[in-house]
Amino acid sequence: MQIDINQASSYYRQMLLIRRFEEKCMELYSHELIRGFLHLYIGEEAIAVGVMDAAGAEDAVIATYREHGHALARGIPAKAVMAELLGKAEGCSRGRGGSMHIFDAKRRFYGGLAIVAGGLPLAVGMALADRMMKRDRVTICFFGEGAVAEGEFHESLNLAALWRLPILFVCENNGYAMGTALERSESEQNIAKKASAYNISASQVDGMDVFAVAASAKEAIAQIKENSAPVFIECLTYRFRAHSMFDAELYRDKAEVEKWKQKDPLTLLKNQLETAASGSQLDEDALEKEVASVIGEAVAFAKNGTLEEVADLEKFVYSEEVQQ
Amino acid sequence: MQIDINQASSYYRQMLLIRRFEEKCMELYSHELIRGFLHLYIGEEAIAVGVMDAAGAEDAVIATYREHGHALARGIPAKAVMAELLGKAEGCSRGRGGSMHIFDAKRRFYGGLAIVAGGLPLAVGMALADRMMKRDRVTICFFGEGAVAEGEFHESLNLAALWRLPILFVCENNGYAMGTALERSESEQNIAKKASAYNISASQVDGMDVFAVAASAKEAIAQIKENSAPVFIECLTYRFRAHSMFDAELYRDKAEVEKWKQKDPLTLLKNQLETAASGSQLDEDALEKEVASVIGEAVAFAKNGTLEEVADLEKFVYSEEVQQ
Amino acid sequence: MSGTITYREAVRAAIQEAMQNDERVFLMGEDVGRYGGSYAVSKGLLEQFGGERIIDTPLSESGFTGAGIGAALNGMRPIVEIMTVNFSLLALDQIVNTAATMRYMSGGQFNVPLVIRMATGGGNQLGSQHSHSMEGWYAHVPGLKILTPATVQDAYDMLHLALKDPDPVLIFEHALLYNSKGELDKQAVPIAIGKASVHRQGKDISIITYGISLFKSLEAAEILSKEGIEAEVIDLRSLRPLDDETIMASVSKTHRVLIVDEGWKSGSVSAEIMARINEQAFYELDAPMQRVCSIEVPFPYARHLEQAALPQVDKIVTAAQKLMEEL
Amino acid sequence: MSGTITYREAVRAAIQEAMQNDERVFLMGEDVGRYGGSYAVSKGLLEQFGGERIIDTPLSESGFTGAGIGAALNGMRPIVEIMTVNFSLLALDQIVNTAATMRYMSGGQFNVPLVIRMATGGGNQLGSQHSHSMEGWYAHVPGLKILTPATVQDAYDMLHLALKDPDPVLIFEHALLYNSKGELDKQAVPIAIGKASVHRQGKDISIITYGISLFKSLEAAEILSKEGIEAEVIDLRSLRPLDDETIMASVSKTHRVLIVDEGWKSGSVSAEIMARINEQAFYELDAPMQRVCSIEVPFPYARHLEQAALPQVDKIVTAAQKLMEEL
Ligand SMILES: Cc1ncc(C[n+]2csc(CCOP(=O)(O)OP(=O)(O)O)c2C)c(N)n1
Ligand SMILES: Cc1ncc(C[n+]2csc(CCOP(=O)(O)OP(=O)(O)O)c2C)c(N)n1
Ligand SMILES: [Mg+2]
Ligand SMILES: [Mg+2]
Repeated sequence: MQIDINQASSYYRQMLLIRRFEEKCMELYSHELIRGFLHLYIGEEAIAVGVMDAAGAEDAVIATYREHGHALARGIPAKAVMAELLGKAEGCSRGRGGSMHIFDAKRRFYGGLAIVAGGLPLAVGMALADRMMKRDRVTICFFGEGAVAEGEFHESLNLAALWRLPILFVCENNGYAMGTALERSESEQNIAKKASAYNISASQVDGMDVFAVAASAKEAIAQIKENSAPVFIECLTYRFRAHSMFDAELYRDKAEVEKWKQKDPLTLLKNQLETAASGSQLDEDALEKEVASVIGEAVAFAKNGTLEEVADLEKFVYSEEVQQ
Repeated sequence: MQIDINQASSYYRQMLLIRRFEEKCMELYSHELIRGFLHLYIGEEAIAVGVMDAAGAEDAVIATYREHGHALARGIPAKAVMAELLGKAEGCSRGRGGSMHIFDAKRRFYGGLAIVAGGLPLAVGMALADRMMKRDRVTICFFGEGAVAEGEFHESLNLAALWRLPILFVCENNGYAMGTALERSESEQNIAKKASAYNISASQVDGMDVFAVAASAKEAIAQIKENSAPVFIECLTYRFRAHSMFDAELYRDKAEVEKWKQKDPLTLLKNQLETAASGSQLDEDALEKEVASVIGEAVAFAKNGTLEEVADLEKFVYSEEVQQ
Repeated sequence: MSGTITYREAVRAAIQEAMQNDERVFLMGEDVGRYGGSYAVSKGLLEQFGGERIIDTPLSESGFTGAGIGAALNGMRPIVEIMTVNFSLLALDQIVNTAATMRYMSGGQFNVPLVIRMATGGGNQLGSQHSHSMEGWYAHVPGLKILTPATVQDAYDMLHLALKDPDPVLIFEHALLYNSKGELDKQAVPIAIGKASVHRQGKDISIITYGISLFKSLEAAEILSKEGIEAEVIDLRSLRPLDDETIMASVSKTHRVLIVDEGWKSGSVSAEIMARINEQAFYELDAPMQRVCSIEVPFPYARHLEQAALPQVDKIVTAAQKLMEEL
Repeated sequence: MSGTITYREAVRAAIQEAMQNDERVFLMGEDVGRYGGSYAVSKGLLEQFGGERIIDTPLSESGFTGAGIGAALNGMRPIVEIMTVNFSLLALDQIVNTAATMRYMSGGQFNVPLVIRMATGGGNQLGSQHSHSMEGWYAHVPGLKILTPATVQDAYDMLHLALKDPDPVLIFEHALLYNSKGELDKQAVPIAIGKASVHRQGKDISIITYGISLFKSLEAAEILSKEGIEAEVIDLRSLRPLDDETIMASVSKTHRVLIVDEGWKSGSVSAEIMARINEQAFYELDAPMQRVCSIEVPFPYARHLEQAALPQVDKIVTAAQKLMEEL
C-alpha cells in the first residue's frame, strides 16, 4: 500500500485530537464541569475522520449523541464544542444542546440527535430536498448498529431506495447498543446484508482503518452521484470506553475489550505507515503538542465562556420573525 | 391433482359465504344500514379460508380492518358479524367495533385492528406468552402488503425471528395499499424476499388457489412447531372491489381488474374440481341456497337486534372488577 | 374573487396556489397523488404538478413526517398530510422530539418550516382507532403551532399562513367539515396565527370553541337567543398560541363561560382555557365555568353511541341554561 | 419488614416479589438484563430469573410495547420498561390506539393487564430529547391508568397494585427519585389506585402536586410555615383517575389552591385540576388558583437554564405568598 505521509499525518492529527479531546472530557466530567450524558467515541475515530475526508463542504452531516468525533472531524472548532459541553453561551449550540446536541449550520452539521434512529428520516428529507432542487449534494447519516432494529431504520432505508436519494448511510457497528450485543438484537447480524434487502448497495468495511473507511466513503459518494441512489456502509468497530459515564460494563468482558484495543485505529495508522513502502514516520511528539495546545485553548475558552442570560431561557423556542 | 370433494365443497361453501355476505354488506351500505368504513375482501377469500383450515382451535388469529372473511372463516357466526355491522348489541363486539373491529374471544379472534401493521407487535407478544407458558400454539397474523413499509413490520419480524416465536405471518399482497401500487411503496417488491432478510423462512403462494394456500399454511404451521421459529407466507391476490366505499379507483385500470377476475378463487376451485381426476362436481345450487339462507338469517337477526343502552356508553372502558 | 366553495376545495385551492407561487412547496403523504387524498383534498393536483411535487408515500408515518422535517431543514416548504390524527401517533416522536426541539437545541441555528395537515374528529362512525380529537395534545408542546380551521375562509387562509411561518405548524381539519360550504374571499387579509375570532357578539355568556364545535355552538346560540340569552361565540382558531386577550375581553363582558371542545374532557383544551381564565380573569366570573367535551370513551362504532359521546347542540344549550341559572 | 431503602430498591423489590409469586409476571425492555437497567432498577434480576423472564429487547419501542400488549392479552402480566418518557412516543400508537381501546372496541371481551414503567422528568441536564414530563398527556386517554409514585412506599406499592389491575397501567418514575431514600413497610395495606394522599395537613392553602414536586412542595411548606402560612400538601399519586374527593375536601378547608407540576404549563395536569376545582368547588375559592409548572421550552442542557425551567422551592414559596395576599 502506498501511503501519502501528509494524508496520514492529517488523519492522525484529527484522530488524536478526538482522542485527547474526549480524554479531557472524562476529566472534566469527573470534575463536574461537564454533566448530563457523555458518550465517548474513543476507539471509533477512524470512521468519522475517514468519512469526513470524503465529504464535501456542501454535503450535509447528521450524527447521533456520540458525535464529538464527527463534529471535530467536520471542522467545528474544538473550543466551540468544549464550550457547549460546559454549557456556555459560546458553545456551538449556545449551551442549550450539550454533548448530545452539537449543531453547526455553517458546516451543515445537523446534530447531535439523541433519539436512536431519529436522524434517518431527516436524512431522507434532506436528500429529497436536494434532489428536488437539483443540487449536487449528498447527505451523510451516521448511526449505530442498535438503530437498525428501530422501525425508523426500515422506513428510511425503504424511502431512500424507493426514491433513489443521494444519501450515504454509515452504520457504526461497535457490537453493542448500551449493554445489548448485536446477536441479542438482530436476527440477521450482517447489517450490510440487511441493507441489501432494500436494494441498497451495501458493504462492510474495517472501521478501525481510516484509509479503508475513507476509500470506501469516497467510492460510495461517487457511486451515489453516478447512480442517483443511496449507498450503505457498515463500519466494524468497537468502543473502548463505557457506553456513557453511568455504565458498569457488566455485559462484556475485559478480554474482549483488550482484544479490540489491539486494533486501535491510531496504532493501526502508525503501523500502516511504518510498513508502507514510503517508510516515513509520523512526528508523534509534534502532533501531540499541537493537539494538546488546541485542547488547552478549547478548555480555557470554555471555562472563560459566559452563561446565557436566564432571561433568554425561552429564546429560540420559536423563530423571532415570521416573514410575510 | 387429487381433490377431495368434501374438502372442496367445504372450501367453496365458506368462500361463497364470504362473497355473498359481503355483497349483502354493499347493499346494506347503500341503504345506510351499515356505515363508517367498509372494506371488502371480495377476490381474496381463498386466503382466509385456506389459512383457517390449517389453524387449530387453540391457535390465535389477528387480522386487519378487511377481516369479514377471516371472521367468517374462523367460524364466527354470520349473524354475530352482521349484527356488529349494523351496530347492534348482539354484534360480536356489542356494536362498539363495527366492520373494522370484529372480535371473538371464544374463537381466539383478536381483531379486527385498523392501524396498518398495528397487529404485528401483538402477534409477537401473544406468541411470546405461549412460548413462556409452554403452550403448543401458533399465532396467525394477517396483514396487507401495505403494512410492509411500516416500522412495526420491521420491528416485529426481527423480534419474532430473534426470539424464535411460533408465528405464522400471512401477507395478503393484493398489489395496492389504497391507491398506492406496490412498486410505489417498496424498493424491493418481493415481500417474501424481504422476510428472508430477517432469517425467516418465507415463500410466495398463489392466493387465489385455496388448496395451495391451505397446503402452504399447513406446512408452515408444521414447520413452526418443528423448528420453533416463525414462518412467513406471502399470498399473491387482488381485491376485486374498491378499497372501501369511498374510492373512485382512479389508480388502476379496468383491464387489470378484469384480468384478475379471470382468476376468481371461486371459479378456480370449480375448475380445479372439474379437471381433477375424481371428476366430481359441486352442487352449486345447493350451496348457494344454503349460503343465502345463512345470510338471510344473519340480516334478519341483525335487523331485529337491539341497540346498546346509551347509559352503557362508558361500559368497557375499564374492567369492572379489580381482582386483589 | 369571492364565492361559495367547500372546505375541501378551499384547502385544495390554497395548496395549489402555494405550489404555483413557490417552487419550494410540495405535498407529501399517503395517497395524496393517484388516489386523490383519502378525503379527496388533493384530487387533481398530481395531474397538475406531477409526481415530483405531489408525492405518494408508502405507509411510513414516522419516515415521511421525518422526511418533511429534513426537507424543511434543507430549504423546502413541505406540506405533510397524515390521513387521520390517530395515525399521527406513529410520527409523534419526529414531531415532538425533533421538529419541535430543533431550533431550540441548536441554539437558534436551524428552524423547521414544516406544515403538517391531518384530519381529526369523530362523527363518521369510524370507531376506536380513527375518530379522536388529539389537537389539544399537540397544543401542549412548545415549539409547535396548532391551527384548527373551522370556516372555509380559515381553511384557505391558514394553509397560507402556516407556509409562511418559519416554525412547524400543524393544521387539524375536522373530517366532517370537508363537505361544508362557505364564502371564500381570496383577497381578504388573513387573521394572524394566534388570533381568535368572535363569530357572534353576545353579552350574557361566552361560548369558547374551535373546529366543528363552532357550528354546533352557533346553532346553540340561536336557540338560546330565542330564550333571551345572548351568547358570544368565540372561535379560538389557534390552540397554540392561545389568544388570551380575546378570551379575557369576552369574559370581562359576559362573566360566564362555556367551553365546547370535541376532545376527551380530562386534560383537554377546555381545561387549559379554564385554567387561564381562572388565572387572568377570576374576579370577572359570576359562576363556575362549564365545558361540553367528548365523553371519555374510545369512540364506539354504533351511531347512537357515537353521537352520545360527542358534544351536541342540545348539550350546549342545556349547559348554557344551567350556567345562566347560577347566581 | 420495614426499613429505609432507596426508591430504586423499592421498585426492584416489588418486581422481584411479583415475579416470585406469579409466573405470569416478566420484565421486558431495553437493557433491563445484562446492563442492569438504564437506571439500574433491574440490576441482579437477570441472574435471579434468567433471560426468559428478564428480557433484553432490541431498540424497538413500538415492537416490544406492542408485544407487551399481546402477551397481556394472552394471559401474562408483563412489565414493560421504557427507558425515558420521550422514547415512549415511539410506542404511543400501541399504547393509545391498541392497549387503551382493546377492551372497549371488543365489547368487553379482551382486557390488557399490562404494566408500563418509564423514567420521566428533568433536572439531569439531559437536554431536549430526554427530559420531559409527559405523564399528563397520557392522563388524557380513557382506558389507561396513570400512576406517579413519589415516595419509596408508593414506588413499591404501586407496582404491585398495577400488576393486579386488569387494565393497562402506566407508572412514571421520576429519574431524580431513584436515589432518594425512605421507609418501606412491606406489610402496609397499599393505598388504592385513584386515591390521593395528604402528606401535610394545613388550613391556609392547598398545594396539590405529584412526583418529585411533592418534595419541593413539602420543603416550601416548611418555609411557609415559618411565616405562619400552613399549607396542606396533597400528593395526587394517580393522574388518571384523579381523586376529586380529596382535592375538593382540601379546597373546602383552605379555599386557596396552588398546583405544582413539572409538566409544561399549557395543557398540563395542573390545568385539569384547576378545571375540576372550578367545576366542583368554585364557590369555595377565595382567590384565583395558581400553578407552578415547567417553563415551556424544550429542556436546555446548561444547568442554570434547566434549573430555571423547572419548578423550584422558591417559586412555590413566592406563588403561595402571593396567593395568600389575595383578599
Ligand atoms: C429511541 C431511543 N431509545 C432508547 C434510547 C437510549 N439509548 C441511547 S444510546 C442507546 C444504544 C444505541 O446503540 P447504538 O445505536 O449501537 O449506538 P452506540 O451507542 O453503540 O454508538 C440507547 C438504548 C434512545 N436514546 N433513543
Ligand atoms: C397507520 C395507518 N396509516 C394509514 C391508514 C389508512 N389506511 C387504511 S387501509 C390502508 C391501505 C393498507 O393497504 P394494505 O396493507 O395493502 O391492505 P389492503 O387494504 O390492501 O388489504 C391505509 C393507507 C391506517 N389505517 N393506519
Ligand atoms: Mg453500537
Ligand atoms: Mg394491499
